[in-house]
Amino acid sequence: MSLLLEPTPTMIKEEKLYREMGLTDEEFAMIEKILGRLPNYTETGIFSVMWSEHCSYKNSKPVLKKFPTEGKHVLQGPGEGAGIVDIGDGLAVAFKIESHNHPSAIEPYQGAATGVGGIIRDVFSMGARPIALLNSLRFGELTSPRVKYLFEHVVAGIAGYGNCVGIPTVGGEVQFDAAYEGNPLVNAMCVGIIRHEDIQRGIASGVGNTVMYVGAKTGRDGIHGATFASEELTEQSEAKRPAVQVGDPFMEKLLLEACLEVVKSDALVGIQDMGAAGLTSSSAEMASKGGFGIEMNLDLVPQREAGMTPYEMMLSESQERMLLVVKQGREQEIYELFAKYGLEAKAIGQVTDDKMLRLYFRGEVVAEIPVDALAKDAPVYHKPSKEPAYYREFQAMEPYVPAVSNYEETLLSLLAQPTIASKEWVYQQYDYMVRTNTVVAPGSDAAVLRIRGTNKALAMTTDCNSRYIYLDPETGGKIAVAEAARNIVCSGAKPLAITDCLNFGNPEKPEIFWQLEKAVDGMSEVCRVLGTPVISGNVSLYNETNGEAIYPTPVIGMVGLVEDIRHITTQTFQQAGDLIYVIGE
Amino acid sequence: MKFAVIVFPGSNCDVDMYHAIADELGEEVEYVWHDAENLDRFDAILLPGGFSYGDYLRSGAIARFSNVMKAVKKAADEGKPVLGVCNGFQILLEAGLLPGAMRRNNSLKFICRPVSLRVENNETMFTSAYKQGEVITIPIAHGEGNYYCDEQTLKRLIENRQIVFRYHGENPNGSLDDIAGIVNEKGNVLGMMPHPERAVDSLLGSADGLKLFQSIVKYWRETHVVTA
Amino acid sequence: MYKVKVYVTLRESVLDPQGTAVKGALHSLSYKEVQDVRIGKFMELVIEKSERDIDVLVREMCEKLLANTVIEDYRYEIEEVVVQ
Amino acid sequence: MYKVKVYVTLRESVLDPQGTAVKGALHSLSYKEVQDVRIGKFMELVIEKSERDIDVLVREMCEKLLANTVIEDYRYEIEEVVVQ
Ligand SMILES: Nc1ncnc2c1ncn2[C@@H]1O[C@H](COP(=O)(O)OP(=O)(O)O)[C@@H](O)[C@H]1O
Repeated sequence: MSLLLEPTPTMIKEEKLYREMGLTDEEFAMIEKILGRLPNYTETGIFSVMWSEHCSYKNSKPVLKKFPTEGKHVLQGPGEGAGIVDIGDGLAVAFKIESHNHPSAIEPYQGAATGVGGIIRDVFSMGARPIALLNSLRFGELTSPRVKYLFEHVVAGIAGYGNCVGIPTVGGEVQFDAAYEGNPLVNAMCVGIIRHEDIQRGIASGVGNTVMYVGAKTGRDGIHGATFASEELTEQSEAKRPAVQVGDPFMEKLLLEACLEVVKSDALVGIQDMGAAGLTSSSAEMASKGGFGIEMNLDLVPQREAGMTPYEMMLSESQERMLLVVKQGREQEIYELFAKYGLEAKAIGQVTDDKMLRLYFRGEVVAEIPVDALAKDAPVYHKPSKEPAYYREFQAMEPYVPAVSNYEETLLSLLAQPTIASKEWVYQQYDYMVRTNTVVAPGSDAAVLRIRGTNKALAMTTDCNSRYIYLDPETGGKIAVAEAARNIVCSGAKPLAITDCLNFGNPEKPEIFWQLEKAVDGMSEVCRVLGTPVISGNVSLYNETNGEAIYPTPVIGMVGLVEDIRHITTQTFQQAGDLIYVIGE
Repeated sequence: MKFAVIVFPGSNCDVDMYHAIADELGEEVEYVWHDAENLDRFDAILLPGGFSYGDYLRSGAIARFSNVMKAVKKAADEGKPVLGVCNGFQILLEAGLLPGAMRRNNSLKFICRPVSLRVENNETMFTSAYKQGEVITIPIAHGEGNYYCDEQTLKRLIENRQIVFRYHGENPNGSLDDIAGIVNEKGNVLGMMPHPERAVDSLLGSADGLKLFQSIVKYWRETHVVTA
Repeated sequence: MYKVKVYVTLRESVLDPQGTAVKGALHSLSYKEVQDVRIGKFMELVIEKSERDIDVLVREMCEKLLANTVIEDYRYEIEEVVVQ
Repeated sequence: MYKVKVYVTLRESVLDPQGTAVKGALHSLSYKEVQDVRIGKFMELVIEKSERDIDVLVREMCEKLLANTVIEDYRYEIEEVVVQ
């Protein structure tokens, strides 16, 4: 029905409707060239989400290339659901951090909850069992009712989701600063453990193999979430509210257990989470990575609402859904496996050899696009970069030494700052103990979890002092990685690798792009020196409200290995009479 | 002695319970899926924490209809030890194996932290290894642990010494009469909000929960005289 | 086909932490006129016609699952609708 | 004095995991007739008379606190009661 109301290809071009979806005139011309014809509404939507910053990294790719990503122990670098590093004994650790800033600004509970859900799926889609969650949060000053509301509900959302799925939330950080007043940051990190032989990749291959859909039904939620995450927040963002999705952690728990069982089966060829741009990105990316094509019949997609159009199905960001490629003829085993968990796997398409994404709906082809144009070969931009005036000003300033008259008073007022004060109010809402591996709980430098069946443990932390980065992005970037490493080392662990979430303003502004470049330079240098490559990460740009950018906030998530649990150390003084040393400068 | 750990869709402390028994207590233990119909081969039944069926509607409300709950009831009728922790306690309440109901915590927030408990009755099969009045440290992790029952029920619970654990010091959730754990009249079904299975190894902060499991084993040994 | 509305409320004798919190929040938003708040559940069910008596059916569902009669009361409204 | 009833429901296109779970449970209890379940909130407020218009007051409270209008709709009924 609503299909009839969709604009025609000519209308899309003449009335420049693609602009509303976030495509530029040049990009639309490229699409026309790639297809050799005008795209229809569904195709335009598919291009717009796949070419959004969120999915394509079109503005940040050149910068991300600077990161060191290799190392002897790296089993999987950036590009998959999560990065993976070897920790010996045939085991490896998988981890990644991701942002859910804009959804959380609109609906803090669900925005934060679905952020946690997404990062968990990224980890278990690699075949790893999630063992811990961390987060990194930024809000405005805790004085306004709106900020209090956001803070309270973001924390509740993280707790509500993680607790229900049964993965302990063991660490994080919270900073309050006016720079985040209109644009809070909600970054979630997940750490998992995997045996080397179980590592999965999001790949579609083998002509005739079956494409399967499993998990929650597709609804109209989150349509255009990916483009939404790549735009500045404005007053009109409120009008885009239907883009908010609701999470179902119970469904996630079932999916998690079922998927961890399915990865043991040799019937599975590839598996990927339907994250941003759901069905579109998972199918196009899996096909492009595998060098194949995918055909899907949208009538077979499980739907929650009646009368959904191809456009809506392809762009829906309903949560808790996975796409699987399964060997032809082995479908029955997969149905039965999921049925055991009360889930229905559904065959919706197959792998082809023509490198096209082809969609059928009511017997007709409704989209036909080369998969590489959507994934590998999406446009990349080299944005101009310019040193901001404020930077030179700050560099020219004399170092400032605060005059303290009353040390006790100053100390107490510092400790009363929400950013510095104890975060017990936060982490007490997280089940940080479930699965009984948490040896060092929140409240110390890094959280430490033992690895059952070994003498080893993993230390993990998230860190970023965005004020430093604002003042001097390169030095600040170094400090962020170094701080994370210190937290890991202080816990008795050797830093292994990092994941990062680059939260910045609008990269089309040369000053913002400069911040991004410089911060990445600084981070990269310290990563090289410490031998901690970047194995995964996420980029969140356009963090601005009404033209004001947040502080540049490249959050570092670091994981380290404790070779022997007896090496674990904590922050607290242990007994009277012990000597106190200060080391370093 | 053989323990069963019941796994409902959404259970997530099943692993903790399993390891507490297998690794720390050193007894036999097996996971049992929620659709099982027979528990006869087990000597004690453990209902773990978590969010069965997402705890949607009310915690424990949907799980209570699982097939396995008929078998749990049978085990309880036979006098076998049945322990429900956290969500397990909530399921026992919903199933009517224990009296009362749960409300949301007074703070309306999920709370995860170690708390102090007082052993109010050490003459049960779950607590004989503790001293009467002993104060122990065991973690809680719940959003709905605010126990409620009507006055008459409370009176009976007190008279029959069915209140086994009370919060010592601050009551974290607002439960009636500081109740943290209760047994049924017969004394073989215990429900408690704190997690003894998370307190079985000092590496993780406390081992005070281990005695609860040891009490169960002791009771079982005493009532099942082994003829070598 | 029936549209059924079920209202589940905490019994009067049971303290309602959520209601108390909402009342507090309303007061701090300066709605001092609010004297009492009780929070319950509102469920909307669509039920197909069958041989079973709809009233008996709904009552059963309430007793068994939708309400916990230890602390909750329930009431319901049944409306028959004609399917086009 | 007023007795106010507020009904808060999830917007139509918003996923209702609770409703889905309850529907599943009712089916497995063999109430196969149940086609759909949506779960919302039901609030009962007692509000004192003041100079403020009761209708405006209740609408404000709903918008600000009682409903999360991003994902929920609300509706209310106001009944004036005479205090003995
Ligand atoms: N959002 C959060 N989630 C979980 N734990 C947190 C969060 N924020 C802070 N914490 C925990 O509180 C402790 C103190 O945090 P923080 O004040 O940032 O200290 P530090 O500067 O030493 O990192 C750390 O153990 C940290 O993991």
